[in-house]
Amino acid sequence: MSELDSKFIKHEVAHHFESAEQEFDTAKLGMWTFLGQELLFFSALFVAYAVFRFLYPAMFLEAHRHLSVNMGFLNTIVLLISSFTMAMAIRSAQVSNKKHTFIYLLVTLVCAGMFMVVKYMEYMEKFHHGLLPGRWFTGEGTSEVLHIFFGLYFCLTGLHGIHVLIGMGLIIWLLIRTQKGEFYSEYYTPVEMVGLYWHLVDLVWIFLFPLLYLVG
Amino acid sequence: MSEHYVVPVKTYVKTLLTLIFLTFVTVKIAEFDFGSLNVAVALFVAMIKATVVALFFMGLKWDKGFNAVILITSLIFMAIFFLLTLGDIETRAQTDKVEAMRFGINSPVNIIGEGHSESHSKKH
Amino acid sequence: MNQKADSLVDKGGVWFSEPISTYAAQSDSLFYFILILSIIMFFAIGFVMFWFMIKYKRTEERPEADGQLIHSNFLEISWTVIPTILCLFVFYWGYKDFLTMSIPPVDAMEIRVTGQKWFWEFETADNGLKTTGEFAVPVNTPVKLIMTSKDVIHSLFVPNFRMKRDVVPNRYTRVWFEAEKTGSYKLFCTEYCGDAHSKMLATVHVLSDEDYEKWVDKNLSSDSVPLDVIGKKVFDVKCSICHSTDGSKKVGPTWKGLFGSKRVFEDGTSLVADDDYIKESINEPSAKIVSGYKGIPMTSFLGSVSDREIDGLIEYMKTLK
Amino acid sequence: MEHEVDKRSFYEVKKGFMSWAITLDHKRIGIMYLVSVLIGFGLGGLFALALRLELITPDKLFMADKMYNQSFTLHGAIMVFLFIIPSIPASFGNFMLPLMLGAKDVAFPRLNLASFHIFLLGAAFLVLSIFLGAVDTGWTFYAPYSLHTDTSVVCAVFGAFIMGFSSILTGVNFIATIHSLRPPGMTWFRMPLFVWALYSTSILQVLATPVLGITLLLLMVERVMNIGIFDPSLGGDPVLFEHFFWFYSHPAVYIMILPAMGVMSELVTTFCRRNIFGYKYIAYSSIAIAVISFLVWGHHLFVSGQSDFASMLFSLLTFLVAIPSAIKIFNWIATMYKGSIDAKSPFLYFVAFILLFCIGGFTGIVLGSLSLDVNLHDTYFVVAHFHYTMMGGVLMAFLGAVHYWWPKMIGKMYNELLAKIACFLIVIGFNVVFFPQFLMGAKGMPRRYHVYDPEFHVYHVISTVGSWILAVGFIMVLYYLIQSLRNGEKAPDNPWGSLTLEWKTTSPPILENFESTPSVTCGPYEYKGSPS
Ligand code: HEA
Ligand code: HEA
Ligand code: HEC
Ligand code: CUA
Ligand SMILES: [Cu+2]
Repeated sequence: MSELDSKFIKHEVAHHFESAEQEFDTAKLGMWTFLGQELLFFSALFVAYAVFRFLYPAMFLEAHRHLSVNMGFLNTIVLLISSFTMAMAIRSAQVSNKKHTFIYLLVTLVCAGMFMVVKYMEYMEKFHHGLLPGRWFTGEGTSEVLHIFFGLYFCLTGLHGIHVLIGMGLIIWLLIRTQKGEFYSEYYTPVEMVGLYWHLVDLVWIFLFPLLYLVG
Repeated sequence: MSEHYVVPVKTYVKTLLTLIFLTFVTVKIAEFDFGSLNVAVALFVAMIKATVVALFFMGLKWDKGFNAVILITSLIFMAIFFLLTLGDIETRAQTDKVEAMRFGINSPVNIIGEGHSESHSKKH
Repeated sequence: MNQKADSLVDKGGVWFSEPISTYAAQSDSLFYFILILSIIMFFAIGFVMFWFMIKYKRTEERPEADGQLIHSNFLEISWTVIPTILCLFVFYWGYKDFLTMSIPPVDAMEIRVTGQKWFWEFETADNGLKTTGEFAVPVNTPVKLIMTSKDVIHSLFVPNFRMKRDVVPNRYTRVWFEAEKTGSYKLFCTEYCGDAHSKMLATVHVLSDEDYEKWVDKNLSSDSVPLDVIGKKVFDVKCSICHSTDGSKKVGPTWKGLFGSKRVFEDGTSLVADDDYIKESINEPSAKIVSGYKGIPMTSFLGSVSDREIDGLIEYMKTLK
Repeated sequence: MEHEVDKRSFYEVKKGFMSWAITLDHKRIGIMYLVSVLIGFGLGGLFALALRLELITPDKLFMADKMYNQSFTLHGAIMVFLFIIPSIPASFGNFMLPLMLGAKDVAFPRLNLASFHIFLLGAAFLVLSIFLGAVDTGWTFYAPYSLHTDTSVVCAVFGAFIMGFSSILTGVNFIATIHSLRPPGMTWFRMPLFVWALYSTSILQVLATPVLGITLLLLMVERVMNIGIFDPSLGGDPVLFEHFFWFYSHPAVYIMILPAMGVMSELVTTFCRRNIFGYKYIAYSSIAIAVISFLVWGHHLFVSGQSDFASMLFSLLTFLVAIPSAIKIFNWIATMYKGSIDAKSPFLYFVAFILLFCIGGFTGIVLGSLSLDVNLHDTYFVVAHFHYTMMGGVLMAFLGAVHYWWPKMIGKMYNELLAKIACFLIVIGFNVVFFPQFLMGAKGMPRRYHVYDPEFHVYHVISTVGSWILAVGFIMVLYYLIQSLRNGEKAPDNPWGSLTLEWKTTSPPILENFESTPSVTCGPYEYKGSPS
């Protein structure tokens, strides 16, 4: 520990916890509970998706052809990689490797940025074809209710995109704290928490990709 | 704190490769037409991927059991939400659908083939 | 046929209005069954509770409990199982009656119902008779209502028939009834639908077969009526909720002095109200929105007010100087 | 404990506005919640008085149609979102949970403060919407009406959306606290039943509230951008909105009642000096209610155009949720057996709860029966049902909790005689307001009616008069509580002789809650003579 002391800022356990272990487990439990909440948050949109799919199957078939599988695929891969680097960042913090923690977090951030850029390009493409959300929709199709698919598409990917943005904010916060040397083998709770959050964002995308882009 | 299990890098790499592989699989599979099973197949692959992420990246495999319980509980309630809502939608009076054709939906979609400007219904 | 509707309060018991439809009395009996059970249980619980409060009152001599019974499997099981059985029984009964209420007999007479802010329109399928705010059915005949809404959700409720169903835009919902007694019955809108929700009322006339024939004849032959009378009639049932004829402002502008006057619109333009403008205001109300009425556009009456009725309305407006 | 424990009460340790606004102490946060929900109740109550006054005549008295509609909407929305949902869990839960467990604080004190601030922010939006053209959609915000009305739906809905997060975060916090912060010896089955109730409430808050969040979000998006999910004129399905809304709002009624039931368990044991009858049954039935409550939302949709099959399923499940409530009621009554019963004012609220909640519950059974709900849906019968459960149930428990824990939280006693009189007034006034509503509802008086058929006049007049009795009752409560605040007699540490841990510290508690972490060796209610 003495060798670590010089490099890292020692973490103080909050007064209402007995030990760092208890503090860590509690935080993790809380985070998982929060993730449970996130799942139900997204679930209503998925239910809406299922309902309209059931009501208008032909429209869904038509609509998903407007989406670019390549871009979706690219984004899936980018997110998977970012999940991997995130896991590696946590691992590096666990073994008190400050430099690696920082690099892996940075790569994760870059991946997230890439994801958003691709998303931006996709959105622009949609806008170009008049496939805007709701009110501004001027797309062409054979189904009367085509706009509903895009309504759902923008809600689902939009909400997911907002989660990615929040995640990017959190990662930047982690980067700063890593730089200060706050995370080491005895204390890396925030990295672990953001990691869990980040994987959840990935998880949601794992479902979005086939549902929106692949099956119609 | 030091007793936390440090996952070997190899495990993470393998996980990533599996996930990328499964992504390919799901794209390829989507090219075949299984009829009504399309969604089921896609969801099945997605489910495997999700399990892999949860177990390895999120570390549930090595974690306190209760965290998995939380996850499963949320999934169960999601399932309830799906099943009961769809239980209504799918069993509504069958007549609805036929009769619904009679309503002029005030849609912003340009119907291809009917000439563009006329069919462009009024903006709300 | 302007007879007064039957009272809901004076007739029938303490709880419900007089049951008129075939399934009404049957469904009430379930209520009375639950009511009796509830009263028994309520007083049993209340009695035991007060009895304990008196018997085991804390006193100087008796500051602590006499005994600490904390467990009895027998009790736990009995007060789990007995309510469960009762509940399942009640569920089954309610479900059975509900099926009767929701599945119309195949030979039922059809009436199409349209709900719109804030009035009801009825059209009898057999003879094309269209009425607003009231409709008639022959007694002892099953009648099926096929309902839809033009704007928001409404709900059609006739207490005497124990009949209610939401009227949903872009969908058809249906209910049926068979009235067993002639008379006029109140119909309410019970799904909140905006400002005049509480005024969205109608009357159901249950008539003997001859009276029904007469009613149909009388209402079908409205062609010979003068235009402004038709206009007044339409106004009373469809427009008077939002428009006044005395100059006061309701949801929409008053009609007093409207015809021929200069109208100013939200977008700054203006014109003089002529026949074409009135027609457009009825069929495409949001085309020109009168200054000061942004955000509460009138719902379109396209298709629900015939051309002849529009002529009538215009003639009627001309009389409102 | 190495460090010196500060023996002053948590009020005295720090003073001034900032010491409250940014405090991390769960007790102060609890008190702040208490004050906020009381203001919420007062506001909602004023709307109630106004709308009751308007209904004293069958025609318009002093409100226009729209204004009446705005009044009941705001009454409902404020009572639900500002008062009843946060009432017991956020105020008493926050204050008591760590004390009852023997912990120093909740698991995440900063998150706790954040939830309070989020709550205030949401409340601010809701209140702001009153001035921007108050909503007139009913507290249920049903589409498509809410999509087209010109009132400030977006602002109000946004407020409710934000408050949802406050509720979720409180739930997360409580779950983590109960799991991790129990001191040695405090096993699951040694926890007070109030804690069990909070635990099951938290499950509901965490799993149901997000769906409200997304529903309201979709409503806003639909309103601003017309994406066509709920709007029928664009091909959407308005009944889907109802599904979404009730998926949250039915569990929400149990978010309200479960903590209330928890309070009941505390009251009955304390004032009967009795160990609880059927501890495990009560504890598990809380969890059972929480779980089953997710399965019954469709009973609000029996006549909405939901399929008959779904209605059947939901009706069946609705009946199942009554069973755990029954178990609780019977166990409490059995707890009184051979007790040493002291009918102090908190206990009077216990009695009121049992009686009124039974009526509310039995009428719930009536409404859950498919064929009867067809007739009774959206009539005053439903209004009476939910006031009997929410007011007769939750509010009575809330008042019981206020009177029970007042000495602990404030450190002063209140005037017991006035408290008893007020309790009687409230119970009587309550029944005068709401019992006639059962009768007129069954006769066919629809709810949300501004002008009504003169036939129903008598019932409405009685109901309105009752609301004045209620108002007098509440003003009395307000009066003697303020009086107690200013010059009440100092409260002893344990005025009721209760055994749960919160009474083992000083009144009001010290900043660190306990001078040393209490060790727990037996169940929470082992009064004299308990079998060990
Ligand atoms: C705290 C709030 C609360 C609680 C606890 C309840 C409890 C119950 N509610 Fe209620 N309800 C509301 C608040 C609440 N409700 C609100 C706010 C609305 C309307 C919202 C709106 O539309 O604006 C509503 C509406 C509502 C409806 C829809 C009515 C309609 O709009 O058509 C239904 C229908 O099934 C219903 C049923 C029930 C049932 C079965 C219970 C059960 O949980 C009751 C269980 C309790 C008991 C049964 C009593 C105790 C038991 C015994 C003493 C044992 C013996 C009992 C038997 C053998 C049965 N409620
Ligand atoms: C917790 C929930 C709760 C509570 C406690 C109450 C309390 C009351 N409610 Fe209501 N109510 C609802 C929840 C609640 N309500 C809901 C959800 C609806 C449905 C809305 C909708 O349809 O959308 C409704 C609807 C509703 C209606 C139906 C309206 C309609 O359908 O047209 C009526 C009518 O009588 C009514 C009356 C009352 C009365 C008289 C009280 C009384 O008990 C009120 C007593 C309170 C007081 C008398 C205030 C006393 C306080 C002071 C005087 C202090 C004042 C000052 C400050 C500190 C600021 N309520
Ligand atoms: C839902 C309430 C409502 C009903 C019912 C209603 N109107 Fe209107 N009406 C309005 C409102 C609001 C306006 C003003 C906004 C606008 O011009 O669209 C208006 C405007 C008008 C105007 C233009 C008035 C002017 O000042 O220039 C005419 C004409 C009119 N309505 C006719 C009718 C007729 C005929 C009916 C019945 C068949 C009817 N309205 C029913 C709400 C209503
Ligand atoms: Cu139409 Cu209420
Ligand atoms: Cu409910």
